[in-house]
Amino acid sequence: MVDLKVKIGNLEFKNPVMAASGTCGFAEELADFYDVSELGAIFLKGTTLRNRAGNDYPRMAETPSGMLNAVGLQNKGADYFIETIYPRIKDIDTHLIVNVNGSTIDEYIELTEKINELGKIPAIELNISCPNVKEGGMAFGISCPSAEAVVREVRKVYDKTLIVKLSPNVTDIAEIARAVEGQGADSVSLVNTFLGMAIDSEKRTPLLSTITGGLSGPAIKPIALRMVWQVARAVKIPVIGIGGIMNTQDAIEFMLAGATAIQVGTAIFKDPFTPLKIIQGIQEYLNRHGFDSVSGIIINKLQM
Amino acid sequence: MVDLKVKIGNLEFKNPVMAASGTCGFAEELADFYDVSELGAIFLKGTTLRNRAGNDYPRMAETPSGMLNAVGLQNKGADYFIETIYPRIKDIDTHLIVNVNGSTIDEYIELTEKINELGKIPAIELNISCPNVKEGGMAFGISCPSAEAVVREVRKVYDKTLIVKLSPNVTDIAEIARAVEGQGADSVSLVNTFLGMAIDSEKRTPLLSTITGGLSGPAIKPIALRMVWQVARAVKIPVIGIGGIMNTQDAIEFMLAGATAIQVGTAIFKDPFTPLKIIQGIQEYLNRHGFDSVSGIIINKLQM
Amino acid sequence: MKKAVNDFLVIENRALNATNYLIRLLSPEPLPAIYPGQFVNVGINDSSEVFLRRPFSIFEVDYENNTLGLVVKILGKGSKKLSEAATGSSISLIYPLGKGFSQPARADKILLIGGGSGVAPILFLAKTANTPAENVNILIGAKSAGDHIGIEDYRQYGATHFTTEDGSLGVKGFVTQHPLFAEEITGFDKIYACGPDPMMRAVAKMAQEKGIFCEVSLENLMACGFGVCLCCIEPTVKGNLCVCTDGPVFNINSLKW
Amino acid sequence: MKKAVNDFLVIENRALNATNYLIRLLSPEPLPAIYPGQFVNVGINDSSEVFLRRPFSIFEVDYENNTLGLVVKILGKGSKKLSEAATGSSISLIYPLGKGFSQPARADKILLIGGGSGVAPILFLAKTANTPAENVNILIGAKSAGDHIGIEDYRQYGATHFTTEDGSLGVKGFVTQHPLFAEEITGFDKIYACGPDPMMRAVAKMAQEKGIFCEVSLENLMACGFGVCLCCIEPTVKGNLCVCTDGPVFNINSLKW
Ligand SMILES: Cc1cc2nc3c(=O)[nH]c(=O)nc-3n(C[C@H](O)[C@H](O)[C@H](O)COP(=O)(O)OP(=O)(O)OC[C@H]3O[C@@H](n4cnc5c(N)ncnc54)[C@H](O)[C@@H]3O)c2cc1C
Ligand SMILES: Cc1cc2nc3c(=O)[nH]c(=O)nc-3n(C[C@H](O)[C@H](O)[C@H](O)COP(=O)(O)OP(=O)(O)OC[C@H]3O[C@@H](n4cnc5c(N)ncnc54)[C@H](O)[C@@H]3O)c2cc1C
Ligand SMILES: Cc1cc2nc3c(=O)[nH]c(=O)nc-3n(C[C@H](O)[C@H](O)[C@H](O)COP(=O)(O)O)c2cc1C
Ligand SMILES: Cc1cc2nc3c(=O)[nH]c(=O)nc-3n(C[C@H](O)[C@H](O)[C@H](O)COP(=O)(O)O)c2cc1C
Ligand code: FES
Ligand code: FES
Repeated sequence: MVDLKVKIGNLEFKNPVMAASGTCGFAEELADFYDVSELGAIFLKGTTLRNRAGNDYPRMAETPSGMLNAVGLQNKGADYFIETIYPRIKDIDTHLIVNVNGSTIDEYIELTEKINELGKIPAIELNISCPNVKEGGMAFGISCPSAEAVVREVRKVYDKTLIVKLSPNVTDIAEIARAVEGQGADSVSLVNTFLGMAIDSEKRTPLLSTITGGLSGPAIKPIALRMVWQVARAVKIPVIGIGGIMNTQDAIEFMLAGATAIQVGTAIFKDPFTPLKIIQGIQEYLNRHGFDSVSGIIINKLQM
Repeated sequence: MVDLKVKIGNLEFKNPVMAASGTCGFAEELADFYDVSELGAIFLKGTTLRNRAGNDYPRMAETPSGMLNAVGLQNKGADYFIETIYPRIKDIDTHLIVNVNGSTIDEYIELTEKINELGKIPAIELNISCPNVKEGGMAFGISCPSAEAVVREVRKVYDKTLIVKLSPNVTDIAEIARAVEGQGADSVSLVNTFLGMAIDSEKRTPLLSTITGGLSGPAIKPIALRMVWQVARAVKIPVIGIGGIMNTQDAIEFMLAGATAIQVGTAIFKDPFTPLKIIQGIQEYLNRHGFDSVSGIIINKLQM
Repeated sequence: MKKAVNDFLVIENRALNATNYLIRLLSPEPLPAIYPGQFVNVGINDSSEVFLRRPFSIFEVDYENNTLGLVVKILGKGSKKLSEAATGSSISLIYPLGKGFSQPARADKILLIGGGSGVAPILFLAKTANTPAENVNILIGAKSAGDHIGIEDYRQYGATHFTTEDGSLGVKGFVTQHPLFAEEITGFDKIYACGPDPMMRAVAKMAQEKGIFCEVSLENLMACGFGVCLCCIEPTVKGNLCVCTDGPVFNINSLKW
Repeated sequence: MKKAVNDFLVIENRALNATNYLIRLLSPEPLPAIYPGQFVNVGINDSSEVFLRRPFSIFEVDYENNTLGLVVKILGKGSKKLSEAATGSSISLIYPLGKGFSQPARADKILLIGGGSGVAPILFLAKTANTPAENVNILIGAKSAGDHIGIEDYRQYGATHFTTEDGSLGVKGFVTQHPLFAEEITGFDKIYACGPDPMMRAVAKMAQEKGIFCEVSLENLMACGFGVCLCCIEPTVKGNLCVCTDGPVFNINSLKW
């Protein structure tokens, strides 16, 4: 049996295949299909300090090999999560990671402090890249000073594993990655969605209530892969690759580009079993190519 | 018969459907299929001052709903164009526009001056967004000061219609558009390709000789559309929309987002007749929706 | 609730009229209990244009033969592709999804209203309701006689009535203009409706005015169908709820219509 | 040269062996003159995975019946899809593309070498060359007898020889190990080859050493096929040339091999 374990910060993961935030709910919905403890980690739906209704319907539009979403971080807020959801899911035997969102640095800090209290949440993913909220969100992730500021402040109150999720809507993502590494991030995950738009040419109206939304799916894979490659060369901390991963081949590509682990997002909508199939597929790949462990692929990553 | 004419700078175009640079050669290749004078304009293959061999093979990789290219501005240089190609194509009865490239501002200027001498080239498209060359190219297009500098200097030596082609690989494309408008550009065309990457997971090598390349095709359409919409709201000069336009519906979407005209790129590879089909389709659309002229759609663009 | 993803075999694909198809699918595993109003999310094979799955209501379940039936109306690219599915080909389903209609009591006088492909869950409910046929009225609306989805004879499950916009079958007009609805509505204990949005809103409005229990089945756009994407939301008195997990069937009193 | 894009009708699609198919296509218009070595760029219908067209050499032309033949080897997603094209379905072609082989003179002693699906243009050349059969030798290489593409009997066009890597048909080894090539090569005036890259390079090397005229047909990756994208380039003594317009057939002296 090949060894699929990977390490991010001080945290060991049973395998490098994780479910992306906003595409696997709060783990329970996936648990209707299979034993979710088989996943490397589960990045829970984006959470904010207080209840958010999210954006108006319609929130979704299909695009060539992808989709736009404008969910806008609908969630019932930190207290509901802590009191109602957390007790139900905390015993799932894999790492549950909270995706932390805020409109101000203070909100990020306050939410992080609350999550810090939860014994079974070993890491947070600081989302500074949500394109679907009016305040905060992506604004923090598209300039170095603001990205640095939020990571610096959150790092002060959080000693567990801190993963920072980066926005692809920037000129130089490697620069942002270096900036957050400099403030003590344990890892960066990328990419979040690309800001996009869809229009109904016959009705002559936008297809999303918010006009613009976040593009995900295979369409973005080539750009996400390039960004992961650039970031992996720019920082020393582990990189989690995200963006249009639909199958084992895609996952391996991200690892060859330098990702220590990967997250499966939109693919879950098409087939909730995708992450399990990829775990299996990586095992087969390692066997076929004669690696003992998944870290083998990563260490032998493309010499480019 | 509806009126398809549009105006960019002082130049009138018979219709708003144009062939994008690098996807229609020097017009002659398309002329093997049909009378290219039916097109709104033809943006000729990217030209540099001197002969360029371009990048090594392989230069192309297919991606989900798109492709990466790494051609790297292969062309025989300005003198060859002027002496050998121009005389053959100059009498084509539509606007031929030269796509002007340089590694330094001086090269842009010198090339522009040479093209300025050609009586039958009424406009240039200043390409400050080619992602496939080591020097110059996209570097000029991803920061305001450098974009301003090249446009300012070129404007000084060029009185005909000056279109500036923008790169989508930036945090804020509207800002760049405003910057080049400020330096006297008559129009902006967007987008050029997105920097992307593809890897062969079995062979464990990049698929392009240059590792990264430019992503085009339907995959990028939602992002390109958003950028056109943002830019059209930010500037007063006409915007030419480009990115994944495959059919009439796509073209209309870009016009509703604020584009005065559109360029068809990668779609030509799948079907060289695409631009003609779109001209026909726009006519039908205008009739169906009761517009007398194509400027009707543009003026009535999405009130968003 | 346990859910599955499986490849089903197309055992029948039959045009019901110009735009509607009845597709019967064989499950590779014993089917779980499935209730009227529940749906499946269907993978569209090999389409360069369709990326996501497409939701379709379950029209019938045959536990003995392990088959499901869907009624597919051609609306766009995905439904077109599905309507062309060859017998013997396989189609991936995520199932069973959503919460179905509440079961009417035996004594309830019920009115079932279906419009367009919305007849699928409505007829499934007619078939499976405990309510005896004499307490059931089925009202089906279509554009014209040719658009009517005549799958089998439903009169054994209840009195069946039609409206068509052009008057070519039954009463001319919309379902809400049928005397059963316009005049005799207060005679019903419960109304169940599925169809185009304007139809359901008109039904809901009247039911609300008269204070009659009414459930509608919504067809909001979906990305996942099983509650993880939060794209299919409907504003309700309890906030934004997911049509795919909290619905697709809602009591009109909980909707903000 | 005038080129066209048209939907052709699949009139025959026949497996030649486990991985190769012969597809005959009916043109909606009278076919232009087409020469061996020229190719078509084929649209792959309705595939979620294939975006661009795929180039295939023309294997035969029947001007009387207005049909083209292609030999398609399953390599990946596009060729797989194409191999499944149903008779009666239609397929879009851009044609005719590229420059073909130079015509050998009547008196030339010629050796035609084909490997894998590379036999398609080679056999087309055998059929159409002015050179009488006694001056023509056809050498076909394959992995094993089962991989050999037996379409029709080519012996009427020239002496036909085989090599297989496992020795199951003809001489064991690669085409370059066949006595005709290894020993009698200097007896030929002209060599024409199409097949896998390593095969063509080995052929070219020997021809160059012996100073024999040799043309090869390349299969570089293509996006457009008609000279506008500059993706298919091959470095030559005249700089980077497009395989789709300057080729696919090149004299080996112009290549930088
Ligand atoms: C719970 C549920 C149950 C359903 N049951 C059935 C059923 O039993 N039979 C049936 O025929 N259909 C049913 N539908 C609707 C069906 O899902 C859509 O018709 C189908 O997804 C359209 O896909 P398409 O690719 O053909 O259309 P597309 O090409 O995606 O779209 C064509 C046009 O229709 C619009 N459109 C697409 N889907 C919807 C929608 N759900 N609501 C409003 N507009 C839409 C698009 O915006 C577009 O303008 C159901 C939908 C839901 C959510
Ligand atoms: C001028 C020309 C003539 C051709 N004639 C024929 C013919 O008569 N019969 C025939 O069967 N094939 C022919 N080919 C090759 C054919 O085009 C490819 O096999 C086909 O495009 C593969 O597409 P696919 O979608 O099946 O493979 P993909 O799924 O795209 O690729 C599968 C694998 O094969 C590799 N690959 C794909 N195309 C090529 C290529 N052209 N060269 C090297 N590696 C490649 C890919 O990189 C990938 O690793 C010709 C090619 C050219 C350029
Ligand atoms: C419907 C939807 C909701 C999402 N919600 C969140 C979220 O709450 N927090 C977050 O960090 N990312 C969110 N994302 C982004 C994904 O986690 C992921 O970064 C992105 O979709 C790219 O990966 P993919 O192409 O595999 O989907 C969401 C994506 C989708 C499609
Ligand atoms: C093969 C190829 C070559 C290109 N060469 C050029 C070029 O020389 N100059 C330029 O400005 N843009 C060039 N482009 C970019 C296109 O003009 C266009 O901006 C881009 O492809 C996006 O449009 P599309 O999605 O319709 O192709 C090239 C694109 C492709 C695919
Ligand atoms: S469709 Fe995804 S939550 Fe309902
Ligand atoms: S394939 Fe486009 S130039 Fe040859």
